[in-house]
Parts: sequence; structure tokens; C-alpha cells
Amino acid sequence: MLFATLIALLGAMLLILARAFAGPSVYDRVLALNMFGTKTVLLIAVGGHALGWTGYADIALLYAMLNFIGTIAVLRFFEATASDAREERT
Amino acid sequence: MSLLLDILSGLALLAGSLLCITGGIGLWRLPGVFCRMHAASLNDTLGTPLILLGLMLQMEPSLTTLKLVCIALFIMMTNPSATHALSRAALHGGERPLADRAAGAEDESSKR
Amino acid sequence: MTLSDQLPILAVVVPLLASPLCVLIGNRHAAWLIALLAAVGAFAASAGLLLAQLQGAGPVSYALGDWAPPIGIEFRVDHLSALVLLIVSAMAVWVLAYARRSVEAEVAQDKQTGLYAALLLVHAGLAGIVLTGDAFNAFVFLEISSLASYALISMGRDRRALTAAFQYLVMGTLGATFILIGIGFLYMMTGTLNMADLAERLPALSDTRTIQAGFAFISVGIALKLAMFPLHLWLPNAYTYAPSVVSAFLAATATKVAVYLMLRFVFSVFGHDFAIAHMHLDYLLLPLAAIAVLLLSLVAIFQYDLKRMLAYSSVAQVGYMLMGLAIATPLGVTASIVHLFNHALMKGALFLALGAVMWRVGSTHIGQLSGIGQRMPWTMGAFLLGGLSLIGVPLTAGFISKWYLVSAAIAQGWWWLILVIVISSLLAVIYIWRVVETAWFTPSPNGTAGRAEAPLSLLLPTWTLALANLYFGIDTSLSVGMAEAAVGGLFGGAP
Amino acid sequence: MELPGLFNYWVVVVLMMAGFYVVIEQGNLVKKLIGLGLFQASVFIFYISIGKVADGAPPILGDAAELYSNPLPHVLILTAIVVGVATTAVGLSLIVRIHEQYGSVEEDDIHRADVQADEDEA
Amino acid sequence: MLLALLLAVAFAAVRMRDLFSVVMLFSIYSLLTAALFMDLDAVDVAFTEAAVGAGVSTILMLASLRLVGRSEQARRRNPLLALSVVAVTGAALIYGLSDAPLLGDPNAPAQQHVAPYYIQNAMADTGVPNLVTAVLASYRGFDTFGETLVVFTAGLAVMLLLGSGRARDNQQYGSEDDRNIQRLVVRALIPWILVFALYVQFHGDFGAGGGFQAGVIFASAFVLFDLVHGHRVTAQVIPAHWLPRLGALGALIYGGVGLCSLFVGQPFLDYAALAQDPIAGQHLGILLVELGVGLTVFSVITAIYYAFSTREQLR
Repeated sequence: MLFATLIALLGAMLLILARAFAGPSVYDRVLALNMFGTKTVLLIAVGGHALGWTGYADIALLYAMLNFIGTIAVLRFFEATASDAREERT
Repeated sequence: MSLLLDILSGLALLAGSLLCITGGIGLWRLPGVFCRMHAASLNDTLGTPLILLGLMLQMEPSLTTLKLVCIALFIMMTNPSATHALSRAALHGGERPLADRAAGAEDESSKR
Repeated sequence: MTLSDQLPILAVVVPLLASPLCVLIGNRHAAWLIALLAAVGAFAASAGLLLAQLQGAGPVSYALGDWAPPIGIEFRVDHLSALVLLIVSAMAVWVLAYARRSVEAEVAQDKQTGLYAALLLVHAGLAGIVLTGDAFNAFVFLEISSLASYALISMGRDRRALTAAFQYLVMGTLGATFILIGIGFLYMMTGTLNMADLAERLPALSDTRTIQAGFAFISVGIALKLAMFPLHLWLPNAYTYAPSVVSAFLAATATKVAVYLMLRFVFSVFGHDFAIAHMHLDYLLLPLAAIAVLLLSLVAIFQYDLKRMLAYSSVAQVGYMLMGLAIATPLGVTASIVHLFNHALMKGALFLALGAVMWRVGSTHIGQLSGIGQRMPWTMGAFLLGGLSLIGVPLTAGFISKWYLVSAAIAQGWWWLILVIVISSLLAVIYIWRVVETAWFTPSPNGTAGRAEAPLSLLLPTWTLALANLYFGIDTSLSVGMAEAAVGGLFGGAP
Repeated sequence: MELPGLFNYWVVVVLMMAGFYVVIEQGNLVKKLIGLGLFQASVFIFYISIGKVADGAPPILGDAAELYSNPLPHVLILTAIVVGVATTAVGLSLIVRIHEQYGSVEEDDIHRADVQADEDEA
Repeated sequence: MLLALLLAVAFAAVRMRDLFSVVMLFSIYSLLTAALFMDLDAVDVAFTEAAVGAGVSTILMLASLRLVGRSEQARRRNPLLALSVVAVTGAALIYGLSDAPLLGDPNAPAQQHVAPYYIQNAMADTGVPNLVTAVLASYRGFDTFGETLVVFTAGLAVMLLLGSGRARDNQQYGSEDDRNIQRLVVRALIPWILVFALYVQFHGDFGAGGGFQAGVIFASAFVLFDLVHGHRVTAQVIPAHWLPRLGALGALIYGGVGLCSLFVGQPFLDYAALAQDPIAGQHLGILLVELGVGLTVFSVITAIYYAFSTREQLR
């Protein structure tokens, strides 16, 4: 069952990556990155459990946190550049 | 007892995996940013805790279990709000929902 | 343990901890005072270490955290490290004593505290490299001193200081990463990071390709750091646009410590047999050093900015040191070490003199310095003295090191090398003469006549250093004596 | 996951060289710095590979395992990672300042401006 | 599998022209590296690489991309020279590796000489089961002291270059109440992040973690707060000009612990001198030292982030 879950996760990650490369808008990419991050957390958790790694939960937790911060930071980046661009136009 | 746990865990994992896959397919197939967000966010928010629940049921209760609970709670809190932030940014950044776009197609085209 | 046993660590930790203290207090006057006191303290510690070495104490090992060497990190003091440490800490004292007026003039007020803190970090980092007996620890200290010097260089007023600092950052980090790869190779084959332990284990492994590649990577990495021709491109701009104090300190110490590291790895860790006899490092190094000495002395002649001229001359002078290293006889290495010592004295004096010019005139461009010899006779007098030493006129320190270099070349029968040394000395005569000509034999521009000497707090350190050039040109017992003892250590097997 | 012999190292070498290539070839300063990061990260993999012992456990003492991987490279790389991020931070702030002063982060533009300034002085 | 992914990401990063994508790829690369470290038994390193590479570096790079623009010019230059340098270096590496011991060989010299001492004696010497922490904080504590000062130096350098980032408030929000949901969530999350950071800080003796990782997590809580609340509010929580001083204080704590042993006539950083019982002394020493590291790392990273985020874009 764990194995099947891993396969499902990897499949989902491939689809997400495809979306990340295809775009078309930056928000699609950011969304894809966010989802990719969530899937990575799951992958670490499931894979770590399956392979018997020690301390994988810490890394998964850390990465869940970084993923959220990263998404917010990327959004801020785009808001900032967008508003800069707006100001330039006016 | 352990058989019951195994079945429950298997079910949780199965449901979680299905949700993840549908989320992935939704992200790839659906038209428009906002629809895709919808698919992604809902599936992730439910799928992740399910998979983690499946894992928890398989292991002895320990510190790791607690951490997995934390991860599940964390993702249930952050994922919707990240999506909310994203949709807000998209809206501010000039993206329009599909329904809107159909209605305002004319002034849309005149704008671009 | 008594205080005298703790001297090795004090020489590093005092400036290292004084730096955060400066930031914590956050007042620029206090910061200067703390920095000066810390430098004096470190200088006292290193003088103590040097004295112990002079009295024949033999190599001293200081186990940090009380873990015996290959398990923990050790500091190791021998003749060579004591001598180089003395140069570093002495230059720190001189430069900091000088710094106050010069920094006031060249650096914004709110950044002065940071400048002193960063100077202390460079000082501590260099001292750490010199003292440590652990290869990886040397890398860590290398990075402390490098990061601090990137920041210091970028504080120059010209915007080109920024690009110079960035270029230095990229080159320096590449160099450090190469060293890291090399250390990785060594560790892979020996399982140890301690230099003495490495030296014991390497001879048995000298035929493996891994060790050979490790040697190559470490050499290239250090060559990047010491601005060996043709990897020197980052240096001239860095020294030109940095604040005067920073140029003086870095020029007098940073490349010297890199040369020290080269000597340490080539002779102490890998050993003469492997590095020279087996890997033929000298075949590569000697021609490069010769070209560097000739070509860059020539380039120096065509510079308009005196700081840049001195920077090119520094690369050329590093060439002399590498030449001595590449001759690889005890006499040659002695020449290399003596020149390391003497060059610190002359470049220190020259850059400090230029700092005083900068303070008064606001530029070191040769077009602005007509008749400066009449206006600032003392400053330019010190410059002249340093310049004579750079050329290698008898009775100056520069003469001594060239004398040893020439005798080492004669002993090998390499007449072409002597020719190279003589020609490059003539080139040095030309670029120093250009300055003399502008300073004394061109009339001052109208309206700037009259004496306008630099203040005493700038002149005093400059002149003491310039006079040191004379002193060590006459009494060579310290520089040459220590160098010979150090060479005895380097060639006598394990460090 | 079983990795045959030296294969791991070869891949690491290719990765290192990819980073190294970016550093010396690219004209954009930000990209140069990213290349430096790639280069360093690959060196870290190299070090950690040295410390791996087949069938070893992570070097946290417990009852279960008898064979542990070598902790020393881990310690070295922890230090090196920190050094790497410190360098990146300093480099980025230099880039920001360079952009403010020159209006560009392309090496060619900056070089042109500097050559111009040198000629003006001479 | 992981290696193939790494290769793909690295080459994509080399080819990409859009700097934003390159930064994202770099972040993914770091994450993959971290996974590889897990596989190679380096739990602590994986933890740090994930926090630093995917977290700190990425956020800093994004913050500076905001200031310098994200597109890269195409340039025409003959890459032959660069390629040949790279080829020579790569060849030297392959040459050197051809005599190297195989991966995972338990009889390799690196596994035979110093490492066994740590594995056998660390528990008796220091009482810390996590060997990485034992070596990091005690056996090679001086390296870690150097590392702390590297962090401090970086903070100092950024302060010198960009200023400490106080005073200005440049946040440009569309409308204030727009962010309420984010703020609510973040406000609920931050205490837990801080608890997690403290856990990582003090659990380092037994599992992956330690002062450095905890400092990064602590700092990321502040970065998150700053992202949704704006700089003015964050500065009320912790003023920007305190941060360099806190960083200095952390370094001084570490050095101070080291100096303590000097006063009782022991070498620098000999924690055994801190208490009657050497093991207790080691425990105390490692605890204090990790605290110093955590403090420095937290304040320097936060300070650097402030410095970047408050800088106005120059037009």
C-alpha cells in the first residue's frame, strides 16, 4: 500500500511539474510549486517511513513550513514587482 | 486489532492517494487559474492528512507520530490560506475568473 | 596551564572576540580603542610566542578543548608560524594606530564601527590560518578573513570598489572551494585532517592518483588566493579602490598568509619529496613566477593611480616569494620567507604613506601629485624609503631578500633567473622614479604651494615602518635568523 | 537504494562542473552566484559520500545499529553549508549595491562602464 | 533516481535565462540534495541543507531579484575557454577519483582512522548520543566557533553594504484588510513555529538539530511575520538595530564559554572545566554553545532579511 501511495505521489508530482513548466501565468507556476512542495512533504514522510529513515518527520515538518513561507514570499515578490511596474507606467 | 488498523490505514492511504492523483489531474486538465487552484487546494487539504493518518496508523505511537499530527494540522491550516493569498494576488495581478471573463469578453479584448 | 601556555589561543581569540564587542557597544570611538587594544594584546601574545621560539622552545602544540590532536583541533607554533604571526599582528597594531584619522576622512561615520570590527575579523582570521594545525580549520579561518575583507574592500568611495569586491568574492570562493575539494581528497585517503598526522600518512600514499589530484586542487586554490599570476586579476582593483587603511593592511598581510599556507602545505604536509621531486611543482611555479615578476613590474610602470601601481607591484613581489619557494633548496625557501617578512614592511610603509597623501589631497592619481614632495616632505620621504627598499637598494630590507634570492639562484647555477631579478629591479627603479619625478621635480600647481604635512598620528606609524625597512636591512638577525630556523623545521621532516 | 562503486562520484563531478561552468561563463552576476551555490552544494555531496558506510546507520547512537556512518564529514559539511550561505548573502548584497550604482548586473555592461571611467582618469 | 533528477535540475538551471526560474530550480536542487543526504545517513546535514538551501538562500535570492530585475541578457561570447577550463578540472577530479575507495566501503581509510574513536568514545566522553552534535560542539568545537563568526561576519558585511534597514516603511499594500486571513493564520502558526524551533534547539543532543537549524527556523518565523504584517509592525516586535547586537552577543556567549576554561587553567573550549563532573560540564558547555550559535544565526539571518526587504528599488 505504501508503495502504491508512493507511485501515486510521483505521478501527481509529474503532472504538477508539467503544469509548472507549461504555465501559462505566473500564478499557475506558483500554485504548482506550492503543490509540489506539499507533495514533497508527503513523499518524505511516506518514503522515510517505508525506508526506515530516522528523523524524517523533522525534515518533513521543516519543509512544510518552508513551503508555506516560500509561497508567501514568492507572492510578495510578484506583488512588489507588479506594483513597481504599475508605478513605472503612471 | 492490528488487522483492523492495517485495513484502516490502507483505506486512508488509498483515499489520500486518489485525492492526490485527482488533484494532479485537475491541475493539469482544468481551464483557468482559479479552477486549477480550486482543484489543487481542496484535494491537497484533504489528501495530505489522510495519507499522514494512514502512516500514523501503521506505526507505534511515538514522538514521530506527534510530529506527523503536527504536519497534518500545519498543512490543513497553511494550504487554504496559501491558496487564498494566491488567488488574491492573481486577482490583483489582473487575472479574471472564467465566469467573469465570459461576461466581460468584449471589454477584456478592448483592454489588451 | 600558565598564561604563557595560553598565548597561542590568545593571539587569535582576543581580536576575534573584540570584534563582536565593538558591534555590541556600537560607538565608533570606543570601537577604535577596543580594536587598538585588542591588536596590541594579540601583538604581545605573538611577541611572546616568537620569543619562546627564539629561545629554542621547539614546536608547541595547543590542543583546543583538551582533545588530543587527530581527534580534536590543535594550534601549532613553530618558527615559521611565529614569524608570520608576528607580521600579521604587528601590521594590525600599526595600521590601527594609523587608522583613526584616515578612516574619519574616507569612510562614512555610521560605518566606522563596522570597519574596525571587520578589520579585527580579518586580523583574527589570518592569525588563525597561521596558527592552526588542522587543514579544515584553516579553511574556516580563511573564510572569516575573506568575508571580512570583501566587506572592507567594498567600502571604498569609488563604485568600482564594489565590482572589485564582487570579483574578489567569486575568485576567493572558487579558491576556497578548490581547497575544500583538495582537503576532501586527502581526508578520503587518510581519514585525518590534522596536518602533522597527514604528513605522517601521506608518504605511503604518494603514488595514488587521489593524493596527486588533492595536491593539485589545494595548490590551485591557494594560488587563486595569493593572486599568483595568471590568477591575479582580482587583486589590482581590490587594492586600488579599497579605503587606504584596508589596502595597507591587506597588502601587507593577506597575500603573505596565503604564501605561508602554500609553504605549509608544500613543505610540511606533502613534503619536499612529494611536492617537488615527485609532482614537479617547481616546473610550473618557476616560469610563472618569473613571468609574473617581469610582466607585472612592466605593467606597474604604466599605471596612473599610485595605489594601483603598488598593487601590480605586489603581484610581482609575490612572484619573488614563489620563485624562492620554487627553487626549493633551503636557501631558496629562506629567501622566500625573508622576502615575505620584508615585503610586508615595505608595502605597509608605502601604502600608509599613500594613505596620508589621500588624506591631504583626496586622490592618489599621479596627475594630482605634482610637487607633492615639497608640500608633504615627510610623507614622501617615507614613501621614498619604502620605494628604495622595494627596488632593493643596499642597506634596506629589500636588498637582503634579493641577496638571498640571488645567492639561491647562483647555487643552482640558474643565471637566467638572476637576469630576471636584475631586470625586474630595474623596472622597479623606473616606476619609483616616476613618482619621485612627479613629487619633487614637477612644480606644484598654482595656489597649492606651501607646506601641508599630514598630521603626526598618520606620520608616526608610517615613519616607524619606513625606518623598520632600514633597521631590518642592517640587522638581519631576526628576519634571517628566524627564516633559517623555520627552513630547518620545514625540511627536517614533520612540522 | 544501491549505488554501484564510483558511479555516485562521477555524477557529483558532472554536477560540480555544471556549477563551475556557470561561474566562469555567465555574465549575469546573480547567475554567477547561483552557479557558485551549485558548485558548493555538489562538493557537499562529495564529502557526504566519503562518510557513507554501506548498511550503516545515521550516526546517532541507539541500541539497534552496530555499524554507523562516519560523523566527521557531516560536521565538516554543516560548517561548510553555513559558510556557503554566508558567502551567498554577502555576494547578493554586493550585487544589490552594484545594481544601484551601475544600473545593471551584467558583467559586460559593468566592464564597459569601468573601462570608460579608467580612460577618463588617464 | 535522485542523482538523475539532480542532473536534470542542474542542467535546466544552466540553460534557463529567466532568473526567477533559476532561483526556483536552485531551491529544488537543494531539496533534492537534502533527500540524497538522508539516503547517505546524514540526517543533520539534510536538515540544514533543506533549511538553508530551500529556505534562507531562496528567500534572499528572491528579495534581491526584486531589487535587480529577473531577466538575464543573452550574450555572445565564445564559451570554448570556459568549457576547456571546466573540462580540465573535471578530468582532474575523475583522475583523482579513479584511485579512491568505493562508495560505502567500510574499510576505506576515512572510516578507519579518526572516526572510530568518535563512534566508540563519544558517549563516554561527552554523554551525547548524537555523534554529529558531539563532534560539532565538543571535539571540533573550535570549527563551530569559527562558523559562528563566519555568520557574524556575513551579518556585519551585509550591514556595512546595505545598512541595517531601519526607518523606512516601503510596504505597498492594495488595501489593508485584504490580508486579514493570512494574518490570522500566521498569528496562529507562529507560536508553534517557535516551539518547533526550541524543540530543534534543545533536542540536538539526541536527534537531528542544534543551534544552527533552530536559529534558521526562529528567523523564518520572523520572516513570515514580516511578509504578512509589513516591516513597521515587525520592527515593533524587534527593532532592526538590536539585531546586529544580538548577533554579537551570541558570538560572545560562545567565546565566553571558551574563555571560562582558560581561567581554571584549561585549554580554550574545554567544557569539562565548567563543572565538577566532566560529563555534566560537557553537557552544560554544549548547551550554552548551541544557544550562542542559535542566537547569532537567528539575529543575523533576520537582520540580513530586513536589510534586503527594506531596500527600495532604484529606478
